[in-house]
Amino acid sequence: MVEQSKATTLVSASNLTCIREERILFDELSFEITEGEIVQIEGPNGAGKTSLLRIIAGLSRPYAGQINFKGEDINRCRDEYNDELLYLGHLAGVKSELTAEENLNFNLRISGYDGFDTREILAKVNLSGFEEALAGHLSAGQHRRTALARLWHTNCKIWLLDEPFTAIDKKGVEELEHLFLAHAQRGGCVILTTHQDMSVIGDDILRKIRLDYRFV
Amino acid sequence: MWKWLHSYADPERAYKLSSTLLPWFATLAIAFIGIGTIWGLGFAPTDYQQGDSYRIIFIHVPAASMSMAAYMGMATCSFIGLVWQIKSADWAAASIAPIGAVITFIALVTGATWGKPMWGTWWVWDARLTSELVLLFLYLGVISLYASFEDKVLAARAAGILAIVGVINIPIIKYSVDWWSSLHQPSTIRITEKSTMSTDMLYPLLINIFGFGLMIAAITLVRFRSEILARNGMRPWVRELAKAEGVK
Amino acid sequence: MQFDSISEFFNMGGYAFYVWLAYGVTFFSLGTLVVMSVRQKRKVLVEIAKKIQREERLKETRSTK
Amino acid sequence: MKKGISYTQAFGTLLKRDLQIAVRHRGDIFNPLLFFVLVVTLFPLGIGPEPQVLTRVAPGIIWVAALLASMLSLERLFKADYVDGSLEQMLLSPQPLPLMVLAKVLAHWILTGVPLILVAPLLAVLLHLDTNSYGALIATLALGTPVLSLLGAIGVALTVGLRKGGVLLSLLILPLYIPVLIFATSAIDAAGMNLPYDGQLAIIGAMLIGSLTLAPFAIGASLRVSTN
Repeated sequence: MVEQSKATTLVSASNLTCIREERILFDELSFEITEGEIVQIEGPNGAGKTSLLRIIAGLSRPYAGQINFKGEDINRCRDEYNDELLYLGHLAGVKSELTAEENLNFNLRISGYDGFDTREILAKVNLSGFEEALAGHLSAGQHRRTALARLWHTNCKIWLLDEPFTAIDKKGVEELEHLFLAHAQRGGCVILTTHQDMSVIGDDILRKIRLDYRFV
Repeated sequence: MWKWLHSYADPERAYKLSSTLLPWFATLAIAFIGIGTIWGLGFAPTDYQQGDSYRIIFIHVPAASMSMAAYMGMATCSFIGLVWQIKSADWAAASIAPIGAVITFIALVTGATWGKPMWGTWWVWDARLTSELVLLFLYLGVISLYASFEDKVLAARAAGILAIVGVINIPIIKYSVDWWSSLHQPSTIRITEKSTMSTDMLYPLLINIFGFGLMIAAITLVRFRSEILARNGMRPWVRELAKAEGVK
Repeated sequence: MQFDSISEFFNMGGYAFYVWLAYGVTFFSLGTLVVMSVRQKRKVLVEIAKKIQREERLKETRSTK
Repeated sequence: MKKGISYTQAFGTLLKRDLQIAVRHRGDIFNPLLFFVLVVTLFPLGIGPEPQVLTRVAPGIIWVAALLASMLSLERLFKADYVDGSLEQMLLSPQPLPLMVLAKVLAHWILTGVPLILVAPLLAVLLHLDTNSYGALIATLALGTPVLSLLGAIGVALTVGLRKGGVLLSLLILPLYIPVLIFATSAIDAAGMNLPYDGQLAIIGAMLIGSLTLAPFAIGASLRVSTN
């Protein structure tokens, strides 16, 4: 904890409370995430991991409390925050009517990037040769990779990844882990949920936020 | 870990406040509506043109005027809830909606039963009746949108947006319907627009309008209390109440 | 009193059906609304009580595990 | 890795994507159009083929059918994006949300509103619409259908997260469509009687400007609620 105060805080949560269907998922949750951190949110099904991630992203509104980006409420600086934010949810955000290339092109452009080579990026996620295949015809893993490809071309500092390893093979998971480490070293942060064990990122680097299933 | 639940006493205060206010509003509402109705039905003079059928006015006009006022109240609460994120305002809006719908329904039915002896038909596409019908649809839209969401925090926000969109549209709808009906039916009997109304008719009418307002407030308080309880089921004070009540 | 007798009052100058229909519908629907609103509170509390019981059962089964 | 996308470019990107998807899914364009034509052809069968009667009711029939067709097609405006998660990405992009919403509504109008306008004169012939009224019919549809798309999109955005949105949607948006219906049909009626109808057109134009400026914000706010 002493080390963390040296680095700049990117995202912080203060007194978050989340209530779903009159059930408290978590309350009074506060934490700070600084540059260079890789944080795993863990807990059993139904504990509110996805809810927490969506609250951090600003997609859901907490019942009480707030998320701060560099000390400012994200509802006040949404555009700046979104500029630094890369969120990949359960749903990939990949259109099955479009090709892998068109999908990536659209996703990057709508995030504000210009002048990139989609083929080069798709090659990094092993989708060479599938550039012109409709996403609907790709396998589950390839579909997921199409969404993940954005991670290879981004200068967002904050990555929020909900179960990024779903449907990805072992080798792919390792590649992703290396990518996360590199991103953290560059001064970014990664916040993710996963039920899979990670091999490259050891427990010494990984910080964990634990959510427990609550009865009330 | 229950710290915030105890320090966050707002809903409890709102609950207690509405419990103290409720008997006052209820008594006053019953008194006003009782006096106004008896006066209107039994003691107000007979209208020389419409005979005794005009006595429907004593509930039709209060219902019609309050139906619009209730919508404005609901939309104001929704607006407060959306902008300042005050949850009690959301709950109040949710409590008003069904009451407003019933009042609007009453305005429509009494309008029709008045229309039959006066115009010879139950329904006339007259501007006031038509906009009242549209208002009923707006209410029903808000109610069913609120009911459709499982998560009532979201439900309140969605219904709130709709209520506000409705408020912006009400004047436009009203204006267009007025214009449309003047286009299609140049002359009908205008019932409420009498040149002069004797004070013996006016007083019971005003009393009933006031009474209807009080009654809406009273029923809103009743529903508001239940809404507070339903939305705060996880708080200790509600649990105490539930344990006392639920075992019976 | 505007009317000479009770039967005249009920007759409403020949408009009895319409006047009493209007008043009947009004007070019937208002009454229903009030009754339903008042009952709502008890329904909510019973539901919460049931939920508390459910949660307690859940807690028991989890703790015995 | 520079970030160099202007608002116009973002708008264009989204517009192009939606049009591209629709072209690959051609049914989405033709189904509402077919519905529009079918509803209009049902009316003469229901009320009889006398030309005078049809002439009298033609503006109303065409406009009510257009209203229903617009509502029917709107239902899918945000649905696919909601289901596959692109809507979330849209909400999280650094571009202003009302702008992107506007791009989507515009794409939808190009795909469903414009074909409607093109087919309408044909249906007007079938319903023996006054020859004087054709100009008014086209003008009101051109100004009015975008209003329908914008207002309808609010209702769609509110119901996109719900499983049973269909009937609810009609309850939410049909009351809001009333003013457009009233002024559009009266403009066509006026044109049929050789009366000036620019007043009605001006009002519909005002409604278009009003909804163009306000509706995107309401749609954006509704989408944030729905994706919560």
